[in-house]
Amino acid sequence: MQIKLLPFGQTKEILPSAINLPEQVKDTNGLSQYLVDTYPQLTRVHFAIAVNEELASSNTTIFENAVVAILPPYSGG
Amino acid sequence: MQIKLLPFGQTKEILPSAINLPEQVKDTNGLSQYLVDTYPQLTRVHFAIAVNEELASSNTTIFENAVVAILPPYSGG
Amino acid sequence: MIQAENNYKNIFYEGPIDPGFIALIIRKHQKQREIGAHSLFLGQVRADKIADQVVAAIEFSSYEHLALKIMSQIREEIIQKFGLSCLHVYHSTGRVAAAEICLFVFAASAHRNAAVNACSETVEEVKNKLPIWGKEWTDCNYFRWKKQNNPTSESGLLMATE
Amino acid sequence: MIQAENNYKNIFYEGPIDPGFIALIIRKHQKQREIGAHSLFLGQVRADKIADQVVAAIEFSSYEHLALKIMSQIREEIIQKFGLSCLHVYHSTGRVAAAEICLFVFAASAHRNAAVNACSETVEEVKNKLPIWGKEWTDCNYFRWKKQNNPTSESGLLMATE
Repeated sequence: MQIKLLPFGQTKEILPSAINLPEQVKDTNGLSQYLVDTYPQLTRVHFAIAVNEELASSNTTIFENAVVAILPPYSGG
Repeated sequence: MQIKLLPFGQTKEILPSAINLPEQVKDTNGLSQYLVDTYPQLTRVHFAIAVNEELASSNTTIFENAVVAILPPYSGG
Repeated sequence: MIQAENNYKNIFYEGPIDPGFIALIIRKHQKQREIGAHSLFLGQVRADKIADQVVAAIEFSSYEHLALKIMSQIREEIIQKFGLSCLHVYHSTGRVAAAEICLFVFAASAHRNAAVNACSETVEEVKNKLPIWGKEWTDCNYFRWKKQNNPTSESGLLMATE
Repeated sequence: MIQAENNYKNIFYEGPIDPGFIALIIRKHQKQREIGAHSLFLGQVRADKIADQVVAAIEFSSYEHLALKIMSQIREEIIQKFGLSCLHVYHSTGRVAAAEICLFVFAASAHRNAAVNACSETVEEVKNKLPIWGKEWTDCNYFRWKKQNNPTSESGLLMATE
């Protein structure tokens, strides 16, 4: 499944902007695990996920062509 | 005894700027009483007194030529 | 505390406080690299209702020299208590129309909480401890002496005689 | 809540926030006669020490569209909770040098407490809920990703590779 990946902050230095997910990845929990396995530098970073501009506060299904943002801890202000 | 009177706020509309006090007035308590007796409009106004730029938090002696300020409740800001 | 009388920092500003002056004060702190937070308070004259009239302006007067002396003490205490980089206070004298600014407090510190709490406490002190008086003029040229929390119901309006 | 995407009020300001812009925002409220108090907060980039270097600038980036959407909700909630006349928020994007302003929050209300508390709460929400990231650059051109409460002892500096 192809998704658009929007990595922010320090995750932008680790992740690509589009990704082809293996079939078994169907939700945000699966995506987190897949990303950490594939990009070990991500292990050191806490991050939240937003799917199509909605923060995934619990495990959320990801559909084809979803826009998935990777959000490390905010530090504005 | 001659003193310089500095009335502020609404007391400026009631009191003169110099006053010749009778001999028995020797302190701020005496002055308050004298002013209220002499200028009855003052009865409606709460006021504090400063002698030579020091707020009289308790009864304070007044000497000849003192600068005595009459301070109704503050309303700055 | 021995201090020459004319050493007290002036806080009085003739008429309404101009936003350009506020910008100037902010800009002056743009070289201080240890500052992380500014907290500003602006008091604006409100067109409160008094009976069937509204406040058109407030005319401020003050026992200026005593006010500067008291403000100087407040300033030292608050700078020390909150560890501020800067604390500035400006209060209008004379006439300030509704919707114009009559009080400007500026606190700067390395950290947010210090700046915010110092600014609030300074506003409180200015209102409670400085010998400043406001005469509220209505649109019909009546007046009443402002109280710190003037109930809008109570009129007490007087005709102008001066 | 149905709202066209491009209806979100913009909060982003390219580079450091100019004091003249702050004056402009203040001046815009000089016609609102029901306002009695403005509370302003300005966040300024602090030259914090990191090991033996100092922060020379912060480079801000954001998930802008999501930030505007979240800010729009925060704004509505706070305006309603405190009964504000106005609430404005501006946050820098891009590079802001030490001693320059990167955050400007402005709350206006009839009464002081509402303005002051609303301003503080908004600053808190902006820091905690908006997807904005700061990259701290030192005077030696090293960087680290800002944390909300970066301990100055912990270095974690990286060499610039971009």
